[in-house]
Amino acid sequence: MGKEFFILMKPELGLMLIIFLLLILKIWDGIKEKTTLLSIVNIVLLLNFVAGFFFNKEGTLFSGMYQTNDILVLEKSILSFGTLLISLIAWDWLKKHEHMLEFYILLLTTLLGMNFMISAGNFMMLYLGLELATIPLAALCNFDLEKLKSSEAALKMILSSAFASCILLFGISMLYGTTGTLIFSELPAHLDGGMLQMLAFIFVFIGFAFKLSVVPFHFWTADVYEGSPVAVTSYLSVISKGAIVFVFISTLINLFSTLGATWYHLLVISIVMTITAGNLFAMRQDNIKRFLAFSSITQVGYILLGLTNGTDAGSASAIYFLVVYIFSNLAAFGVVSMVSEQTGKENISDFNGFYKNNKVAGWVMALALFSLAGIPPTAGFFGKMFLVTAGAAKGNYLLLAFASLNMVVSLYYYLRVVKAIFINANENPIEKVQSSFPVKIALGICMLGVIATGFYSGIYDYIVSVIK
Amino acid sequence: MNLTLLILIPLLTAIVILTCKSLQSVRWVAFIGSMIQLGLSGMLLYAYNTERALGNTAQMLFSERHSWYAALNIEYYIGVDGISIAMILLTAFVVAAGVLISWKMEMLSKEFFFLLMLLSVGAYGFFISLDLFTMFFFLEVAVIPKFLLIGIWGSGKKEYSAMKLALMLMGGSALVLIGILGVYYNTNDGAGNHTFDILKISQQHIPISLQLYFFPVLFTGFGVFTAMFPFHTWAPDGHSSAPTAASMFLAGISMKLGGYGCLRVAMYLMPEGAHHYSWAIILVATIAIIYGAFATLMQKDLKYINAYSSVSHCGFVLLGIGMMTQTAIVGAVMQMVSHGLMTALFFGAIGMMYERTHTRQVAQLGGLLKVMPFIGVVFVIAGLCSLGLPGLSGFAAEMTVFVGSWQNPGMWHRLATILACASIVVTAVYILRAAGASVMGPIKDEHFRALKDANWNEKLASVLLLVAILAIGMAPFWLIDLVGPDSQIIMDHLTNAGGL
Amino acid sequence: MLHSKLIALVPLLPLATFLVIGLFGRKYLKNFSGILGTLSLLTAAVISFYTAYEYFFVVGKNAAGVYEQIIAFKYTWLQFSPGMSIDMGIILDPISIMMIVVVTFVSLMVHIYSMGYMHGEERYSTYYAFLSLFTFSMLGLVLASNIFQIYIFWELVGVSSFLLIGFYYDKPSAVAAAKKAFIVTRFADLGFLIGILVLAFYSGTLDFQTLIERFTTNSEYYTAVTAASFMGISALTWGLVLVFIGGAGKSAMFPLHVWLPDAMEGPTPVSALIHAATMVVAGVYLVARLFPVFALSCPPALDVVTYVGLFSSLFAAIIACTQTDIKRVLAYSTMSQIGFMMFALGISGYGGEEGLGYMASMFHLFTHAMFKALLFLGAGAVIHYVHSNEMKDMGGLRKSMPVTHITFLIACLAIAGIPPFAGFFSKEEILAAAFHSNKVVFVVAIITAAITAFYMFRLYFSIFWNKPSYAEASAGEQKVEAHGHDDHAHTDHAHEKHGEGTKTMLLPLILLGLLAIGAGFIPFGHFVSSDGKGLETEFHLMFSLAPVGLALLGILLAMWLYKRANTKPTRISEAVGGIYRAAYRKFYIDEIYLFITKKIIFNVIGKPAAWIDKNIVDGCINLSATLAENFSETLRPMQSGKVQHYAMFFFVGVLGFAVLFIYFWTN
Amino acid sequence: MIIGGAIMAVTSLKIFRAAIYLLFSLIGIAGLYFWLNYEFIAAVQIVVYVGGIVVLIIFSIFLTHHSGEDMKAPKIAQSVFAAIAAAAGFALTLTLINRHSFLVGAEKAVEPSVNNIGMQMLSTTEHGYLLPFEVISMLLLASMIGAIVIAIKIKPKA
Amino acid sequence: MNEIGLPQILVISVALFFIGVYGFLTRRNMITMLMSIELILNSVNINFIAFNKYLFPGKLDGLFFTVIIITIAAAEAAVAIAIIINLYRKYKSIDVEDANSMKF
Repeated sequence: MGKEFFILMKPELGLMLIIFLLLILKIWDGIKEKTTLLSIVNIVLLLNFVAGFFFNKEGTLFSGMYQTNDILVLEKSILSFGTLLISLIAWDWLKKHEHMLEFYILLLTTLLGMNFMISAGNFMMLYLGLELATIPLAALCNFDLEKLKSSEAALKMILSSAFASCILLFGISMLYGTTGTLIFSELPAHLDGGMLQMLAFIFVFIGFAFKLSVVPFHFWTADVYEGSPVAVTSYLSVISKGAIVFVFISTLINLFSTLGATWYHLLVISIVMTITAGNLFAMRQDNIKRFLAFSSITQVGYILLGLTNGTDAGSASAIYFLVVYIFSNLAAFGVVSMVSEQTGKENISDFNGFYKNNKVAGWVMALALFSLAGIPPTAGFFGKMFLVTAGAAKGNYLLLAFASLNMVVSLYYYLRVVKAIFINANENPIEKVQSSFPVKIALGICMLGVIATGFYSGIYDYIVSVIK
Repeated sequence: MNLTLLILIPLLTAIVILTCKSLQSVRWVAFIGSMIQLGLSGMLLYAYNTERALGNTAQMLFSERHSWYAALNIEYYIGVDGISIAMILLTAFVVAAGVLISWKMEMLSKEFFFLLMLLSVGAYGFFISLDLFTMFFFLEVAVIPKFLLIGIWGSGKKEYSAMKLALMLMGGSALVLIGILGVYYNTNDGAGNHTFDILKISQQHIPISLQLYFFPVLFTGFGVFTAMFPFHTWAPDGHSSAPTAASMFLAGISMKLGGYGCLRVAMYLMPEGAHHYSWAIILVATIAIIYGAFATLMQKDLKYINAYSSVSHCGFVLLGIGMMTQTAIVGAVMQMVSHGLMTALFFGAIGMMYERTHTRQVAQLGGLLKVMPFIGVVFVIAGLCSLGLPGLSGFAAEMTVFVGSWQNPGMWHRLATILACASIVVTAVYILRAAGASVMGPIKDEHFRALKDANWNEKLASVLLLVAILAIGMAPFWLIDLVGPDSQIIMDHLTNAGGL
Repeated sequence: MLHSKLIALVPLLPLATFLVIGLFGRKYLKNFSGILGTLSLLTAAVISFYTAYEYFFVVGKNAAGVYEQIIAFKYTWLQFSPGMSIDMGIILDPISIMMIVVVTFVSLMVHIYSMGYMHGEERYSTYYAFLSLFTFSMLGLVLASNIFQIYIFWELVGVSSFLLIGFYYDKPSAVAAAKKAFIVTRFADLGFLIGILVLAFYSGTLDFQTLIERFTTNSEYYTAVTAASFMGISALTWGLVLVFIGGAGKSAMFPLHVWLPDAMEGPTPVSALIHAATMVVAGVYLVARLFPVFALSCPPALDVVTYVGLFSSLFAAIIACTQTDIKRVLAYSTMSQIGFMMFALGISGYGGEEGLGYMASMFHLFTHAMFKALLFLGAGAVIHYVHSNEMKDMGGLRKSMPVTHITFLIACLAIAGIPPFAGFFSKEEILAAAFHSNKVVFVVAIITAAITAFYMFRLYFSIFWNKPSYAEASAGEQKVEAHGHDDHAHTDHAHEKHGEGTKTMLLPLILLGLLAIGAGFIPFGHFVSSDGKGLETEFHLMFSLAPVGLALLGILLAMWLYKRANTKPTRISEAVGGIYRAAYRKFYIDEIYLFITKKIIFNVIGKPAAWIDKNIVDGCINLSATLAENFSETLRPMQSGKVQHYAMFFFVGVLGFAVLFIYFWTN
Repeated sequence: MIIGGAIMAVTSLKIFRAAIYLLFSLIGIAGLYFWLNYEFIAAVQIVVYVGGIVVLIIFSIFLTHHSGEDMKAPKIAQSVFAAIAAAAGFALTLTLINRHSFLVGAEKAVEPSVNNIGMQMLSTTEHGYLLPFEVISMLLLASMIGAIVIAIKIKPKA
Repeated sequence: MNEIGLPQILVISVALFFIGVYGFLTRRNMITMLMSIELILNSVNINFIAFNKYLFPGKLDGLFFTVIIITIAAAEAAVAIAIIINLYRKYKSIDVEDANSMKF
């Protein structure tokens, strides 16, 4: 206990602090002015993010239930950074929302849950973190209180995730039964690859694959994304996905490394199904949020591709890609939220001739989409390339060919949107959308990231150095 | 001579363009930028020749090397040899001409010139980079601007064409990616490190069994860019829907990216594979030449005519590459340069005519030589160049290809060569048909009488290209001296690999 | 030693003129350009005469009294590979000298003539630019020291002829003719090109001297090229025959002659220069250039030359008898005469008496240039006067245009081979050579000669006699303009003022007329012969009786038929009906070609190619796209929006994975 | 009793009865815990489930149902398919379990007395479960807030 | 009744699990779906307890896990029911089949 404890658990403690602060604000109900509240919150988040880079240490707490090291801290800071961006982008929406504080409380709770999940030392914590990151999120999906779709989305979210976590739990219980331990450090020793264990392992894997919306466990994604408020959607698509990916990177891979071949094949199959289905579904979407949902599914496929590498290089490329992905996807969502905020239009066809009145926003959207499609000079190109490179390391060139040819397919639907923005004619295109200062900042940061992250190799080098 | 300037100048130009307010300033900035590029490439040529004259025998001159992504052995590694310099010159000329031709682009002019500059960045970067990854990066940089250029400023079924072009080119680059990674993971500097460095790889040896897989992939990938036979269909639609400058870029530069890649990457890094598949290359090339020529015969739209003839002419490039004799390779490179200039000029002339008459249908045009002599003459000259008239660049290039191909004594190679030669007759037929019907003959439409001849910018553009064409056509030796030694290096590499 | 700078001027002057006039002509020196061109060409002509003098009488002969080839200069233009390069050079030997003299002189004549003929043309200066371009290329061709250099100028000649034929480019027929000329010759050039490739590959050089030297002496190259064979014929034969195809194309030998008659769409002086005197003999020149190889190493190829030439001459002569457009008649006669030259080369051997044919052929080339140019210019004058090419619009012109009449008559006599006119001597030599080497050839040749006499005089009579006089004949006949320029202005100009044309038009006629008379007396054999040694050509009266007699016969027949307007010709033509019609339709060659190109090439190859491209190749690509779209369309219902369906998929997925990895894909 | 209750619970068409069956099944499970002498868990089970969740459920049923009416019967195809899938899964798992030989842990049993549990739950040393405890508290808090925010009465649209 | 060992208990729990699954897949009433979830969770609980009892009595992992699961189940139920009620206000129905405004 003591100083040690505070340093190690800094991110979580910070978050808890903020949450309680917000609670107090809520109860005391002193500040009426929304904007000030918002700015306070954002500042605190910023502090939390910045704090993530100072005095980090390795170590474990609570008899190995909680572990932390530089990578985990880095991952946590990435997540909190993404959350910060989201809260900036959501500014306009939140200003109108009467439950703004609750929104933040729930949001941060989920973030906290993710942090615990990432640095969990045994299955109990892992599961707890997962639920902590899920249940409030379901509530968040419902935050467009008077919108029907919103609550339907929440329903779908809660029911399917409950089902998924049931599967996960069953798997965990079986693992417990077959290995007799829940602690990660002890588990690999007990893994003998027996059939029941395999069953358990697959159940566990699927429990997480669901959260990653790997095909065929992805069906909830589109509906939930469409229904939820844009802020939540972006949070779902970026942060919670990212968290799970981090769990994969820092926990599961090492955990089940003894099941190497099966693990690899499992990933390969998921990749193939995910990329294919993601592309095929995204091709004909008209609602832009659904579209982005499916595109994010495809992206997950590529992330897994990077993970097949199984070495540090793979993890590094995955983390790097997530950083890029946060920038690009949030930029896209930012524009979408602006538009849907002010015009309520969410269809790709509504974006026809968008460029006419919104030069900057048009370019932001376009760049974001290019980055998602992996087109240079955006950072997305580098991200994808590194993933694919990592994926090819095992010498599975068929998989490589599959992935790189699917990039072309995905380019098709990204270009559909670009085409709508720039090319398609429209007699009454969307008027000029206004955006408040924080949103501008957020988008600016995103654009900076989208362009600079690729050329400036420092970030990637930093990640590598941390992982080493 | 700092090569990075070649990338920076267009980039800066593009950025400055974005900050410009008025149409005039945009134009002039673009113009000045392109002129600087032209000057740079000229200086580069000069510097290169002096270096060589001073006896610098390094394979690549002016090379720079900065580690970029150290963890993945990715470097920013650039340098030039004669071949790339030829390509850079070509790019500079076409860029300048393109900017001038699209002087009157009012609609979204800022974006237009911005994208043009971006394109040229891609081209320059591709030609100077010696690191596979960097090269691939620049290759893809050049794709999306094309999509937008065609999609926004194009004509006809532009959306279809733009999408098709973008997707097919991306497909090509996907194949390239596979090939590159395949090569990358099979390089080994003894210490087990992989490398993207072309020169290093050429020193090492990729296992033949793998070359047999990756060579066709890589070659086809680049082949798509240079409109190799079954994958050429993006070219006609793309060219014909694109705005004038974009067509010039497409046919003039980006089709050459492919040829250059085939030569510099596919052949040079996987010589055994090249030997093993040369018959296929030649087959495809010959089909492209003949079939492209005959398909052209049937076209009614001037741009389609030139597009299909480009397919046919790029066939010569592949033929030269596939024949694998030094002369043929030199010929291929010359053909790339010459075709680039010539087709740019052709598209330029067509564009000028279209801008005035608002039709590209051969049947509707006629007698333009009377009302707009300058444009008409340019058109005819471009046509003559494309049918290989001595004194114009096309002749020197094609003849070099033929002589080189004939040096390959295989019966099959001979047959291919003869067929290729035969295509020049067909070329004459369709060129003369087009010229005869559109610029010669009686004036079909009375409105034409009112039309104005080219204005200064268009004249300047055409003259630029004409000068280049004549410079090659009248005095090909300088180009040969430039390209010869380096193609000799490639050739030696191929021969050492055995096979012949 | 004659200095090469000077000779280099010969081709370069016209080039300079072309550039100057081409660039500034339209604007600045509109009418001055004619004079400029003429002057520069005059200089060139003077230089070439001077060169000829220098060469033949001062420096040309070496100690052994043999005219040797002099390489005036040579510059590497395009280095293919060590040893094989295109050089720009100037070779001086008897035939090249003879050619530059002919070219410069005739061209000069045409320049002068055109000043009157093309006067008031809208594109006057352009016309002169093209003329200079052509002269330049022709000179480059004849002076070429490198087979590829010849090919280069060959193409240039072709294109300038294209430009000149299509000079009245707003006349569809002219454009069509120009296209036809270019494409047909281009097709022949294909043969030439491949021939060059073959020869170059085996000889390892493109330089004439080296090439000839390697193929005639018994070198390893020679063995290689004769050893290699394709379809049982040695590579050398292939090469030479292919090269000859190129020559045949330019020289309008059967079956590649179809472009020549149509080429008459161009301005008449152009026809005189290009399609009578100079360009069309390029083929002959080419064969002559490679003659040692033909003669010494490859007789079979030479036989091909013989028979093609022979047949063409007869064939053309027959057609010529039936044509009514005077220029076409002349065109066919040209073809026929070139046929003479060809088979003369074909039957010739190398060196000494054997080489008579060679010398004769060159001689005929020389004289023919003179009188054929004269004929064309005369015809030009006539057309200029009556504004029509058709015989029926003419007749009885001898009064109204005396000079033309006389000169034309001289030319006709010359071509008919009546002594002492130029044609007589050269033709006699040819016949003699034929007589010595091959009787069949001789018989055909002599018949052809007779027919020649007949149709030439048919032409002559129906132009200048036939009707009483032009005045009433053409009363009220206002013919459609042959050329682009203004009708009335020109008619006045033609009739009232000068009668038969300006001085500039008459002067060349007279000069050429004199040459047509005198050229025959040049002891040609002393200068030009197959092996460079002087060749004494003795002349026996007895031998020449037969040809001359036959020629006279032909003339009398023509006189009987055409001197006065009457119905004999029509009656005869009806009598021979079919043949006449066939000949009149030029034996349907054009139709056949048309069928092949239009029907076969376009419909059988072109259309399918385009169709395949649009539907199959492109179809596949589009198909893949549509497939993907449809597939995604069919998949969409899976996303039914019902949680339980999702859960169902989910659960099935779980079971599937479990089964797959537990039972099937275990490691 | 457990199984029976469960089956009835998922099949009965009267939602209210279904809830009651569920109650039975849960109580049965509690009994099982007793029998395994894990009294603490049994207690928790009864308190939380029987006392909490089921009541909650029943309330919500009252809120959302005019009592006594039948629910719509599930679609035949769907239920058949689900039955097959479930059965398949059941079979699969059982076979695997039977195949699997469970290894028995050697160490001596810890007495699962309330005392022990309490000690461990709040200790941070070895076998200490303080952290999960905390986290759960956060979770409960959050879900409470969420539930309130969502379920709070908004003006029903006319 | 004869001695009940681990296998029998497992059979019960597994049966419970899949019954729950069946219920979840078939019941068209949201609340009953929730009930099925509870069933599944209970089966998991039984697993944990049983394993803990019979195999690894050394530590109380299973027991605590069960406690946690129960708590979480409560929380989940709370939120879910809140959502359901919210949805009911809009749909006037808690038939899950009706909640399909978003599809494809």
